[in-house]
Amino acid sequence: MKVRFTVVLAAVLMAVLLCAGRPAQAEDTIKIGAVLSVTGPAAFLGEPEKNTMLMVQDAVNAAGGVLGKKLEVIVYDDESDVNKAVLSAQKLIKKDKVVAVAGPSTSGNSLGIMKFFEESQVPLVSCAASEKIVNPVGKWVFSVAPLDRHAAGKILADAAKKGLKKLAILSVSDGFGQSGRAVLQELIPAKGFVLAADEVYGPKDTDMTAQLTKIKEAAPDAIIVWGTNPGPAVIARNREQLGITTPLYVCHGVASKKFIELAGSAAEGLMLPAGRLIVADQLPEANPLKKLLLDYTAKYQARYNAPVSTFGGHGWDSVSLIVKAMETAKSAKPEAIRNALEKITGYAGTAGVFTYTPENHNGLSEDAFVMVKVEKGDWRLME
Amino acid sequence: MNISSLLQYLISGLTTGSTYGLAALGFTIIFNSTGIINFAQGEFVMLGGMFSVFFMKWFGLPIAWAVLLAALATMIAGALIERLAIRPVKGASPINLVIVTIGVSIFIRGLAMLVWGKDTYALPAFSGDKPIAVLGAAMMPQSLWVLGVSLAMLAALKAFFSHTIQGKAMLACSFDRKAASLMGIGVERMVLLSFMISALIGAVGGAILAPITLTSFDVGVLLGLKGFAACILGGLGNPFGAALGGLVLGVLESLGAGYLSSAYKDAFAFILLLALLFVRPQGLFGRKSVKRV
Amino acid sequence: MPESTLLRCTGLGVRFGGVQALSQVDFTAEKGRITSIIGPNGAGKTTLLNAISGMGPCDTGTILCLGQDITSAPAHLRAKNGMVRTFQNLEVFSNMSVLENVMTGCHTFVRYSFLDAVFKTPRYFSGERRVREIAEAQLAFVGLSDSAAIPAAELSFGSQRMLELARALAADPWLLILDEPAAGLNMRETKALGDLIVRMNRELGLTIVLVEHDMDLIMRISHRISVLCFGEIIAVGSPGEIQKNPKVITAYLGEDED
Amino acid sequence: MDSFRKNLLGLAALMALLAVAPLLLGNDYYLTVLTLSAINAIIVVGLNLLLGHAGQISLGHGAFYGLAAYTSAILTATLGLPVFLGGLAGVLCAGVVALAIGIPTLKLHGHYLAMATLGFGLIVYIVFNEAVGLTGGPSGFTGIPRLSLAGMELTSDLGYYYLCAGCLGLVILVALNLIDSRTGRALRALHTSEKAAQAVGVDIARYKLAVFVLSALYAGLAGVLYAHYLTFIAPASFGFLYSVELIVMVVLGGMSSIFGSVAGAFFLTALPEFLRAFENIEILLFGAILIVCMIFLPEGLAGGVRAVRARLFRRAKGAGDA
Repeated sequence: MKVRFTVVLAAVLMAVLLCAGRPAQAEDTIKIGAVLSVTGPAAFLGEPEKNTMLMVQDAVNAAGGVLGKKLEVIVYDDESDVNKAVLSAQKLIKKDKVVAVAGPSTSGNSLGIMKFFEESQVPLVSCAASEKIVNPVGKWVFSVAPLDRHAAGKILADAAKKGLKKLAILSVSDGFGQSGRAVLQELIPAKGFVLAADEVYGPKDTDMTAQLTKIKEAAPDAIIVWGTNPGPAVIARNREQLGITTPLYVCHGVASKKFIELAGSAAEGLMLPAGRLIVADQLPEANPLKKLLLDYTAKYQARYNAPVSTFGGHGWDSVSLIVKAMETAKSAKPEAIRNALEKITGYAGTAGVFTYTPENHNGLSEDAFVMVKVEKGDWRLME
Repeated sequence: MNISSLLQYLISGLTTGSTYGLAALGFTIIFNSTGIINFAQGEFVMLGGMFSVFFMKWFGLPIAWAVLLAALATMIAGALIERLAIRPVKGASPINLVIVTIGVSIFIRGLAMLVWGKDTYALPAFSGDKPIAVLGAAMMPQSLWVLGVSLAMLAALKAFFSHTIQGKAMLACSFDRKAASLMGIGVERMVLLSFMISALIGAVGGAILAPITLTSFDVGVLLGLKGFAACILGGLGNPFGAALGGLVLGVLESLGAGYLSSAYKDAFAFILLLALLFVRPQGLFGRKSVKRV
Repeated sequence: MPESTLLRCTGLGVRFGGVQALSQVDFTAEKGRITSIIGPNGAGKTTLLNAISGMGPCDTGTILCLGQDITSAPAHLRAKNGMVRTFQNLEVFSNMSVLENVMTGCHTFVRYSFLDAVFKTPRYFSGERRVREIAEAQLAFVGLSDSAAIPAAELSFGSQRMLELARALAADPWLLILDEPAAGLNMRETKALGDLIVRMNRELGLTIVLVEHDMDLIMRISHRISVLCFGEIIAVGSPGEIQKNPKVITAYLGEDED
Repeated sequence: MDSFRKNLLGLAALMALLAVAPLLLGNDYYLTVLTLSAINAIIVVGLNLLLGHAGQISLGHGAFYGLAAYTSAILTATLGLPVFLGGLAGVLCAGVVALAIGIPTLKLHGHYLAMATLGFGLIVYIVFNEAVGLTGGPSGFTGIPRLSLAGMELTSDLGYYYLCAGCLGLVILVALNLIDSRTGRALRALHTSEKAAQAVGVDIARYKLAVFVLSALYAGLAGVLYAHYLTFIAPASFGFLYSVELIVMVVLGGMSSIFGSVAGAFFLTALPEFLRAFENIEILLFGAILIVCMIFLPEGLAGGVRAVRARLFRRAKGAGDA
């Protein structure tokens, strides 16, 4: 009886497989792909990125497309899961045969799929911030997000200016926090600070008073929190509850209005390094990015009725850079796009001014960040 | 050892622990009437918090009304789940029912994401944000609300089970479904009722927790997990065990974070839980099941 | 201990919480005999069987089987050494066919290794063939040959009782412990069961310990009877002696008409 | 011996199907789905023995999967051992840990057993995350070498797929042979009644432990295959949700049938690919499909197929009589 069952199973599987193979479409479009964490824990990155990419796609097509052809951005959701990211990357490369890929949103997923791009020789422009993505430099892999090292450096420079010596870190135990924690563990002693405490909290934890109490006992001059919403907001609230007055730095991972909304009054006075996007209106008129940033903000808010975040900006930068590379190369061949990407200099994106070289596939510097402070429920440029 | 730090760890542990305990209470009610672990229990907590936030936002209701309506809405959701997903599979093996509840929890989470988006939301604290100082440690007024409401709910459950006919009938179902149905107790109605009650408990929990823990469409996963652990720790089927199990788990985590390593605090709590199970396979307050042969 | 004593329990005591379920129970089963235990409901009969077979607690006392102390041996070892029991509430393996149920009975003495099974060695095939032969023979003995291939759960209640007997027989026991085998059977089935037990005793030479409520059955087939009341043995003797024993009559008065 | 032949025929049919499946595919991408499905199916076959046949639940098999993957990754990538040795060590590591954890854990029953295995899985998951020096922490472990056999590196995806399918076939054969033996009967016996199993001399503690270790070895094999296929692993792939997903595969496929569970693994691994088109409501549909399957197929896909076949058979017979 198992035989018959197997035959039926065979038939079902076969039917499923046959349904799966759909014909490819006509070739009057240029297809680029995107692997983004639109759902799952990293959705706060992936969703604005996806929205922005589709916005850029429409804008490019409205302006006549690329190289006379229509631009199509195929977005796959990896659900913040590395397995799904691998599947999505394979699908883009093998099934959709895209010429370049933007994303993934998270460092872990980027690291997980990078090698497929080296193998199949398709350029990948990651939206994630880990240094490991571009160091060592892979021939086909680029990134548009400012590095954790840049953010940490910016915080430490500010701490040095204020004469703070003993620093405590409190980081989230996921890929984002781990990456920041590693950089801080390296930079804090290297720049002459003392690491007073090094605590961790879980991505889903809802109370961090235990960690803060422990930090309080170590009596640091400042606390650096490395994580993404909602963790740092909870920490800000717990800090207020415990009456801790030690200055608190948070990282760029919370650079959206949502953080202030969640932390409420506890957010007042907190400092963080952030892309210029969230303080675009406070930039001096002379800043070359100001017009672009305000333009992006206005368009995004009009289309999606939601506040912008710097992460959405990575979506803007990655797709725009790929388009720019195709235009300068006058070709939509993967090889040509890669070579052109590597030659881009002084390109103004939302995260800063991009300059790529064969040795530097990140293209940004510490300058991509400005220090920002929360004042009266809004971001305020510090310098 | 610093006394005020220790006290702070305890307060922090009790606050977190009561969130686990509240989730665990709901597990217990459904376990008692059906013998299954309801993996969608965490979603009830989520629904309670999210409904409260949105009743406040949509209708501009005062917080008390929002919480009340949220509890009501979640109760209806609980009843719908029982009717649409649990009742059609009655008679199936427990593992099938558990898979159904997993399906339900995925479904509810998906629906919540679709309707409310992926953002995190905060609910204002019921009586202000001013911390209360206790011997050098600080406590939020909301923590008192959580502890108080948890105790009140426990007392209400106790009264329900020992003084009302419905409660006694439900208890009868938990001991022997067949006998209960022979005694004229509508077992199906009891199951429905148990889903509604545990949805209510979850929702109230979710609402009073939201000011402390914040809420989003996916908070249910972790609460479900920790609630289940609390249930087992206390001994399945015993509401007091469940509540206490939650508190113990919370305090263990907090002490682990404070005195050992914050990175391994959850591992620490679970290692102790396993060790306890190896010594006392029926949990802290569970009855040893004696099966006649 | 005389040669003829197969099982000897001395001073068995079991406590459940505050209840003394058994106290100072002495019980012996002679080789080749049918020894019955009777007593009112709640007297502790099943508790005694559980203690003997190692499936329930035994707080005090010793259990000797063929002169060996087995008081703390695990249940499966007692079974392996020839002490096999059936259950008051049916415990057939409902996820197997009737034949497979009985084949499981051969577990301890038809052996081949895990690797033999995985690689299907000749040892496996010869072992399986032997198991099947034994199982078929036992099914024939209890009269279930026709049902060999159907799922065990589909058998009638009475047939499931017989199946349990066949499974126990397949385990090649010396001592067969039967816990209320006639419970739930009608008169005709009970009669057939009695005949079967007698045949097992006579033809297969099995020593049998029987717990039963059906007094007609007990009186008809037992060689010796022990009477248990509130956890204590109040009388031991032949069926004739037990029927006349005033203590037993008092214990049963108003409780059990039989 | 009859059932043995049937099993072999069924297995041959399955293997033939797995062999031709890549040739029927529209493009290479689905090969990845097939490979991951086959890897999942290997664990699920082991879990089917554990849950479906011996009746013991484990919500911690993701941990064994991960332990083997990380052991092999660390030995090969960090210490430079040959992949073959690293893989072997990985599988053994899963088995040894299962042995150690199984002895106290398998004394527990039902939900307590579920909790204990779940707790074990969580602890291992936390260690994967926090032992950054060893595992690379949450952002993952990169640079794992591809599998090489006799000095030849297996670079083609098709070759790797056939390797996984071959392993799956082997694992199924072992499972089927095991079920159809005294060991299998002992496992099924202790599933329905531990007392009755003991009464016929089954050492239930030993058999539970044996099947637990065997299923962990299966998970270990899958973990090694997975690590050297993706050449990148991260803790997120080995968490609680993955363990639950495995259980769902077993139940959805059909607890009493090995082939059913394999079908469950392929179905559930491939399902999200077909739901992709629905984007945001994908997860909603996934949940709904689970519920509907359990309502209409209480005995899983295998049970469903059985029921349909029985009905057809009866109808054919009815027509014959008339």
